[in-house]
Amino acid sequence: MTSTTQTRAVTLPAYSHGIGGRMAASMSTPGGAIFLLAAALLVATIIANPNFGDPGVIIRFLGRTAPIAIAAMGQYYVIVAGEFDLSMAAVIAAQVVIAGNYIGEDTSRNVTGLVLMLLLGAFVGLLNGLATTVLQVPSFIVTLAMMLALTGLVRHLSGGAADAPPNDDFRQMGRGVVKGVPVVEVIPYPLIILAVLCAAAVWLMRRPFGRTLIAVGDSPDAARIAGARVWWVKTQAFILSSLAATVAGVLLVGHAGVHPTVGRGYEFAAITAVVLGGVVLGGGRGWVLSAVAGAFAIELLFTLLTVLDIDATWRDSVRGVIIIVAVAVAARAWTRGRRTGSATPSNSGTSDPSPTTEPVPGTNTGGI
Amino acid sequence: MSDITAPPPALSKRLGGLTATGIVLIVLVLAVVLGSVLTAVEGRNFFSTGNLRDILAATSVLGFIAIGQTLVILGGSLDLSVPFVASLTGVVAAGIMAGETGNVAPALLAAVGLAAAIGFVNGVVVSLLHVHGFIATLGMGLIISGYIASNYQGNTGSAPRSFRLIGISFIGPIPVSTLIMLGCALLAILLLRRTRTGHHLYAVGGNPEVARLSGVRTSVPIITAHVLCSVLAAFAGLLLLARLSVGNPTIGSQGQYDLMSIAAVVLGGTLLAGGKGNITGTIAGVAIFAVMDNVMAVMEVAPFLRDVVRGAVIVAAVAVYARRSIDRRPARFERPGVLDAALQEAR
Amino acid sequence: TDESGADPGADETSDGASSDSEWFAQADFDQQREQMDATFEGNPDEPWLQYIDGPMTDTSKWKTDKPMKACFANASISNPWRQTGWITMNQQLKVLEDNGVISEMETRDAGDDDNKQIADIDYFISEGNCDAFIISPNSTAALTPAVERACETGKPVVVFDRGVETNCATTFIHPIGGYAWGIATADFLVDNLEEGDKVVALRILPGVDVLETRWGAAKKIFDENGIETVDYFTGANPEKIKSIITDEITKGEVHGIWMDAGDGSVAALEAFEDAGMDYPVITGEDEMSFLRKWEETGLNGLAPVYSNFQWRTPLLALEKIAKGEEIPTEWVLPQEPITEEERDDYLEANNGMPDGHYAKFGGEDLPGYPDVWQERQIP
Amino acid sequence: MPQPVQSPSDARHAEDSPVLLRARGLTKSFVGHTVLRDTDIDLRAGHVHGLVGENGAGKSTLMKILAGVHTADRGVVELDGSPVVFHHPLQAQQAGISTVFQEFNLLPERTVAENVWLGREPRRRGLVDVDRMQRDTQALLDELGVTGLRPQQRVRTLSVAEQQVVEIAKAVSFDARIIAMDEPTAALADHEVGLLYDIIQRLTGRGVAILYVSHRLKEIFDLCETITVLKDGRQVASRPAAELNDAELVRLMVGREMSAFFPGPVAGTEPGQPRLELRGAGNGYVDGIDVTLRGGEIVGIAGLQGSGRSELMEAIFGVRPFTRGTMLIDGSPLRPRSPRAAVRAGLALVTEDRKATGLALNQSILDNALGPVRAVFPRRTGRARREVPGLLTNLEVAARALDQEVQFLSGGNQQKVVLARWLATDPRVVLMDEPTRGIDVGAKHAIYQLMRVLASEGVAVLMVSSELPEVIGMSDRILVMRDGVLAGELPSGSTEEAVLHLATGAAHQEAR
Ligand SMILES: Nc1ncnc2c1ncn2[C@@H]1O[C@H](COP(=O)(O)OP(=O)(O)OP(=O)(O)O)[C@@H](O)[C@H]1O
Ligand SMILES: Nc1ncnc2c1ncn2[C@@H]1O[C@H](COP(=O)(O)OP(=O)(O)OP(=O)(O)O)[C@@H](O)[C@H]1O
Ligand SMILES: [Mg+2]
Ligand SMILES: [Mg+2]
Repeated sequence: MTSTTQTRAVTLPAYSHGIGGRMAASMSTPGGAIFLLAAALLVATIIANPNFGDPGVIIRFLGRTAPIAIAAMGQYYVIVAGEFDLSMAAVIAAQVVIAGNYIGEDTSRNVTGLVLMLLLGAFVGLLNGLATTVLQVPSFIVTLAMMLALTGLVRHLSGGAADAPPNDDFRQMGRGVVKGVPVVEVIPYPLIILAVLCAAAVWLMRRPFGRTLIAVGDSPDAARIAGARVWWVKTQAFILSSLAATVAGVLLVGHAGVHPTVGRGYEFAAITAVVLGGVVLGGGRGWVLSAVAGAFAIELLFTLLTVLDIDATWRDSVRGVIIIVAVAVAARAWTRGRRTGSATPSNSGTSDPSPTTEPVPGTNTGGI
Repeated sequence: MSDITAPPPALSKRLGGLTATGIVLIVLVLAVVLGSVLTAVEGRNFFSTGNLRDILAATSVLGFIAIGQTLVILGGSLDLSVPFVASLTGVVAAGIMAGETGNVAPALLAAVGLAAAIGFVNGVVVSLLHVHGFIATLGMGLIISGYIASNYQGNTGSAPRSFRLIGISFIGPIPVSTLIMLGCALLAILLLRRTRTGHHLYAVGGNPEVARLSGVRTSVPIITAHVLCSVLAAFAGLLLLARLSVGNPTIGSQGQYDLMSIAAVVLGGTLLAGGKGNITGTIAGVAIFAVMDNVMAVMEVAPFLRDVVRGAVIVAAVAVYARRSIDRRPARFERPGVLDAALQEAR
Repeated sequence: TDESGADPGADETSDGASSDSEWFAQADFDQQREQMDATFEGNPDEPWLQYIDGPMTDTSKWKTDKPMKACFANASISNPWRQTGWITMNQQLKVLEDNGVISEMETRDAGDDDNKQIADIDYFISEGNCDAFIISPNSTAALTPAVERACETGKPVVVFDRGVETNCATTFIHPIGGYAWGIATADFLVDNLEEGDKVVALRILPGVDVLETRWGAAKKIFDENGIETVDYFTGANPEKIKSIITDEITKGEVHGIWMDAGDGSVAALEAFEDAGMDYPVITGEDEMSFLRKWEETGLNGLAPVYSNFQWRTPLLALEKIAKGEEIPTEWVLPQEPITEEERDDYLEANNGMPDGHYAKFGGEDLPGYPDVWQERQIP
Repeated sequence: MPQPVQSPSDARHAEDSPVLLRARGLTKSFVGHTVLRDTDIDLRAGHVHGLVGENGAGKSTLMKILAGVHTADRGVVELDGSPVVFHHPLQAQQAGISTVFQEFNLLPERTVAENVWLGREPRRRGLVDVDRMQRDTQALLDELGVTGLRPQQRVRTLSVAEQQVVEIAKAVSFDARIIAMDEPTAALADHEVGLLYDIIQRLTGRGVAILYVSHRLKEIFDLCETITVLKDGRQVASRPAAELNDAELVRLMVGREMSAFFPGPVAGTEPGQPRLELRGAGNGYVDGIDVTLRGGEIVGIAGLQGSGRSELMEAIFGVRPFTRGTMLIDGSPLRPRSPRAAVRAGLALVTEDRKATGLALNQSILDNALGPVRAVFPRRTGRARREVPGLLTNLEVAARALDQEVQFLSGGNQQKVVLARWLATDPRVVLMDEPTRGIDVGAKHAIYQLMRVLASEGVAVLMVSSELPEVIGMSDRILVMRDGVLAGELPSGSTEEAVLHLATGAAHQEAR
C-alpha cells in the first residue's frame, strides 16, 4: 500500500543531509555556485596581476562594492516577492541631490538630512508598492514611471545637479576607513555597513516576515489564503528596496561625490546581480546573500577586464556574454534539478529551499 | 494566475462592456481633445499640417519598435536589445550605402538579415536555453553596444538622397514613414489573427503547458516573435538613417526606445505576462505618447518636467484597466452569466 | 575655400566617417594649432564677441527695427556645461527682450536625440513663424539636412557649439575646437611628464565628434612623445572613474590623468587620496569642482576650457543681424585654458557658484548675476 | 432524469465488434510510488468502456498514458494489433486517440473556436481560415446539440459546465476513433448530462470507441458495455456491465465495508455550542445561506460541481466575503472581510486546489506548515516551530526530512502538509473543500480519522466533497447545494439517490 504507513512515529529530521552534505548540495545550485564564481573571478584577477592579492587592496575593493551589493540586496526583496524595481537609480540620484543641496557644508544637518533621505526613500517605496498592489499596475511599469518622474523632478528642482558635495563628515560614511587594522591595514566604513546589513537581511529572512515574503512570491493566492496581507508584504518589499537604494546613495555620495550620473544603471546592475545569484525572476526562490555575491561577481568582472586591459569598448560585450552564459547554465542546473527531483524525493540537487540554512535556498531553480 | 479578490462591481459594471483596447482608444481621443485645447490656448492649431506631421513623425520610429515588442511580450518574453539593434542596423546600412543609390538594396538586405540573426539568437536563448527574456536581451544589448563602440566612433556612412526621401516625404500631413509603420502594423495584425504562428504565440504566452498538450511546438512562435521584433527594430534603425542621412551609433539609445516601447505596449492594454493584447492598442499607446510630447513641447514645458508628466500618465492610464484584465468567473447572483441566467429562469 | 569654409566639426565627422575609425584630420589639427595663438578681433573684456578675422556675412537684408521672434532648437541641457550655458543664454535673452531686439524665444529641447531635433527644426519651419533660427546641433552630420531646410526659409540661421556640414548658416559660432583642447592638454602633460610615463585618459562616451577630436589630438601628441596611455569610457560617472583609477593605481604607477571633460576629475583625484598616493599631473576643465579641488590640494594641473560663454553669442549675433551689421561666417571664439596663475582670479570671481558651474561662463554683466547662476534655476 | 442511450434490452455483442485498442500490463509510478500496476484494457469500436475507482486509483494516469501525456514504465499498447508508444499528445491524436482531460486545458483569453482548433487551425492559402474555424466549431456544437454557446466567445466568460462542453467539442473535433473522457460529467448539471448521453450515442453510432471515467455509477450503468475497476492502481475487475450491480461495483472499488472504511465518531463526541452560524448570508456567488454548525459536528456539503460549494467556503473564509446576511462565530457577529480576518477568528480553509491555493510548492515542508502562523500570529511562531514536527509525524507524512520541498511530495502527503499548516493555528472551525481529492486510500483514511479527532476536540468541521460515499460516510448532517443556494438538508446515512435528487433532479422537475 502507500508509503505513508512505513514511517510510523519516527519524528521527521530537520535536514536531509549533514551540514557538510548541505554545503556540497548548495554549491551545486546557482545560489551557491555564485560564491564559487566570485571566488574564481577573484583568483583570476590576482593571477592576472598579483598586486590585487594584497589584503589591503582586496578590502578596499570590497568596500567600494558595498553600494551595489546593498542595492542588490534591496532588489532581492522585490524580486523574491515576484516584482521588479526599476526606480533604484532614480532614488539614488534624488538622495545624492538632497545630500548635496540640503546638507552641503552644514554638518549640523547631517542627521536631519539622513532622516529626510530615509523618509523620502520609504515614501517612494510606499508609492511603488501601493501602485503595484492596490492599482494592480505591473511593477515593471510602475517603477519605470517612477524612474522617469523622480529623475525629472529632481533634475528640474536642482537645476540638473547638486550644487556641491556634502561636508566631509557626512561623506565619511562612504569614504572613511577604520585605520590600523592588522593584515588588511584598513576597514572601509561601507564594508562595515554592508556587513551589518547582510546580518540584518539574513535575520530578517529568517523572521516570519522573510518567510512570508518568499511564500508570497511563490504563490500569492496560497499566501493570501494563509492569511498573509499580500499587498502589505509586497509594499514592504518595495520600501526595503527604496531604503536600500537610499543607503547606497548615502555611501555613493561619500565615495564618489555628487554628479547627475551617480547611481546610473544601478537598477539593471542590481537585477543582474540578483539573477546571477540564482534568484528567480517571478519570485519564490533565492537567498539574499547570493544576490550580494552576484554583485561582487559583477564588480570583480569589471576589475578583471581592467586588469586584462580589455579594450575599453569591448567590455560591455564580454559582460553581456558572461551574464547570458551564467544564467543559461543556471537554468540548465535548474531543469536537471527538477527532473531528478521529481524522480526521487531524496536527492541532493533539490535539498533545502529555506534561506534559513546554507545557500541552498531552492536556488536550484536558476534562471527562469 | 487568477487573483481571488473581487473588484468593486460598480467599476466592473461601468467598464463591463469595454475591452482594454477600447479604453486605450478613449484615452487617445481624450488626449487629442485635451491636446487641441491646450494647443489652442498657446495660439496654435493642433490640426495644422506641421503639427500633425510632428506628431505622426514621432509615432513612426517608436511605432516600429513597439509593434515588435508587442509580439515578443504576447509570447511571454521581453526585448531590451531593440535600441542597440536599431543603432547597429543604422550604421551598418549607412556604411554599405556610402551615399550610392545602387547600394541601397544590398544595405537593406544586410541590415534586415543581421537583425534577423540577432533576433534568432535571442529567441533561441529564451525558448531553448530557458533564459528569462529580460536577462537574455539585456545581455544581447550589451554585446551589440560593445561591438558598435569598438567599430564605429561617431556618425558614419551616408544615405543617398533617394533613400532619405523615406524620412522626409509626406502625403498631405502624413509622413510616408508613418504609412510604412502602419503597414507593418497591419501585417502584424494579420500575423496574429490569420496565421498559425500568431495563434500559437498567444497560446504559448497564455499557458505553455496547454499549448504543448495541444501539440504546439512552443519554441517556434517565441523565436519567430523575437526575429520579427529585431527586424522591426531594424526598420526603425533604417528609418532613423533615412532621417539623419548618416549612421549614428548611439541613435537607438538616444530615444530610450527599449523602455518606452514596453511602456507603450502595456499602455496599449497588452498583458506584460503575455497571452493577451493586440497591435491596435499598442499603436494607440504610441500615439498617446506622441500627442503628449507634442503638446508639452508646444507649451514649452521645462524638459525635465516632461518626464514627470510621462511617468504620471503611464501609471494613471494603465491603472484604469489593469484591475479588469484579471480573469474571474462570472458572478451568479449579481451578474448572471449565459448559463446561469438560463438556470435562474428554470428556477 | 571649401577647406576653411566648412567648420572643424564638419571635417571631423566626414573624416571620421571616411577613414572610418581614425578621429584625426591633420588639416584641422594644424588649423586649430594656428588659431590657438591667433589674434582675436574685438574687446578682450567681451570674449563672447571676439572672433578671428575671416570671411564675413552681409546681413543687411534682415535689417529691422521691430523685435524678432527667435526659435531655438537645443540639443539638450543634460549636462552641467549645457545647463550653465542655458542659464546664461536666458539672462542674455532678458536683456535683448528689454531693449526690444527680440520679442520672444521659443525653445524646443531634443533631449540628446538627433531624430527629435530634426523634427523640432521642421516644426519651427512650418509652425513657429520664426524671424530667426538658433540651432545647437546634437550631432554634426545628422542635423545638416534639417539646418539646410532652415536656411531655405531665407531667415537668418545661427548655429553654435557643434557644427554642421554646410555653410548655408548665417554664422557658425564655436570656440576653436576639440583639437585645440587636445593640443593644450597634451602639451601640458608632455611638458610635465617624462618619456615612458603613464597617462590614464578618462573619456565620457565614444562617438561624439567634439569629444573624439579632443582625444584624437591628444593621443597623437602622447604617442609622438612616448607617453604611455590607456583610455576608458566613464560616462562621466564619478563612481566608475574612481574604480578605474583605483584599479589602475593597483596595476602600476599612474603619472598623469587626462580628461575629455572636467566633471569627475575630483573623483579621479580622490581615488589617489584614498589610496594614499600623491596627486598625478592632471588636466580637468574650468568647472568649479575641479578649480576648487585644484586650489585646495595645490596639485599640478591645467583647466582646459571649452568656452561656455559661447551661449551668449547667438543672441548677440541676432542683435547684430537686426542692426544689419556684418558678422563672421565662421565665428571662432577664444578658447584659452585656465592656468595656475589665473586660477585664483576665477575662483574669486565665481565665489559661491555651485560645483557644476563653469568659470568662463561670461555672464558677470548680465541681470540676475550672481543669484540666478548660484540657485541654478533651469528656465 | 436522462434516458439511457440503449435500453438494456438490445443485446450487447461485446465480442463481435473489433478491438481497436488493446493495452497489456500497463505500469506507472510517480515519486517512487506506483500508481498503476499491470493493467489490461480492451477498447472496442462502437462500445463504451467504463473505468471506475476511487480518487487516486489511477484512472487519470491510465488515460494519460493512452493519450501520450505520460509514458508507461512497463506494458504495451496495441492499436489495431500493432504496438505503439506515444511520447507526445500530438502523436496520440494523430493515431486517432483524443482525450478530455480531468483538469481544464483551455486558454481563458482565447475564443471557443481558437481553443478547439489550437494546433490544428484550418488554413486557406497559408492563412488561418477564421470563418471556417468558426463555422466548423458551430457545426461541431450543433452536432453535439449545444445551444447558447458561440464560437467567438472568450472562454474566460464561460461557466465550468460550458468550459467542459468546449473540452468535449475539442476532443470530438479530432474525429478520433477512440475518445477517452475523464469525468466529463463532473462539471455538468443534470440536463446537460442528458446532452452528453446523446453526444456519446452519436459517437458510438459512428463506431468510435469510448473510454469513460466517472464517479457517478448511474452513468456507468447507463452508458457502458464493459466496466474496469481500478483500486490503488491495481485492476481488480473487468467485466460486462450486465454482470454487475451498484453494490457489487462499490465493493470492488472500496474493497471493504463502508462502515469500516469511514471511521465512526470518537467516543464521547457530541454536538456542543454553535460555533458558526449563517443567517440569510449571500454574495455574488451564493445566496440565502442559513447554516448552524456546532462544535464536535462534521457537516458535509454535497452538490454538483459548479453548484457553489467552494464559493460558499470562500465566502465564509472572507476570500469573496458575504455582502448580505449575518455570520456569527461562537455567538458573536463577525463577517470576515479577508482570509486574514477569518484566520484571526479561528477559521481554517483547506482549499480544493492545493497546488494553486494550498501550498507554496517551492518551499520546504516546514515553511509550508508554518505559513499561516507566521503570516497571522508571528508571535506564536516559536511555539508552532516546536509543535509542527510532531504534528507532521502524527499525520504520518512520508518525507525524508522537514527541509524537503513540498512539490516533490505525493498528493496525499501534500494534503497532509496543508492540514498540518492549519492545525498549527489551532482553529475552532475547519472548512475542508474536497479534502481527499486525488489522494490515495491510505492518506484518505488518515484524513478521515483526523476529522473525527478534531470533532472530538470540539472543533466544528464543514466538508465539501464530490464523492457521495465520502459525504454520506463522514457527515453527521448533509447539506446539499444547487446553483448557489442550499437545496436542502439530509440526515447522515441518507442514500446517494436522495442526495443526487436534491442536487439535480429537483431543479429539473420544478422547471417543467
Ligand atoms: N504527475 C504526478 N506526480 C506524482 N504523483 C501523481 C502524478 N499524477 C498522479 N499522481 C498520483 O497518482 C495517483 C493516481 O492519480 P490519478 O489522477 O490517476 O487518480 P484518479 O483515479 O484519476 O483519481 P481521481 O478520481 O481523483 O481523478 C494519485 O495518488 C496521484 O496523487
Ligand atoms: N465559470 C468558471 N470559470 C472558471 N472556474 C470556475 C467557473 N465556475 C466554477 N469554477 C471553479 O470550478 C470549481 C467548481 O465551481 P464551484 O466552486 O462554483 O462549484 P463547487 O460546488 O465548489 O464545485 P467543486 O467544489 O466540486 O469544484 C471551483 O473551483 C470554481 O472556482
Ligand atoms: Mg482523475
Ligand atoms: Mg469547489
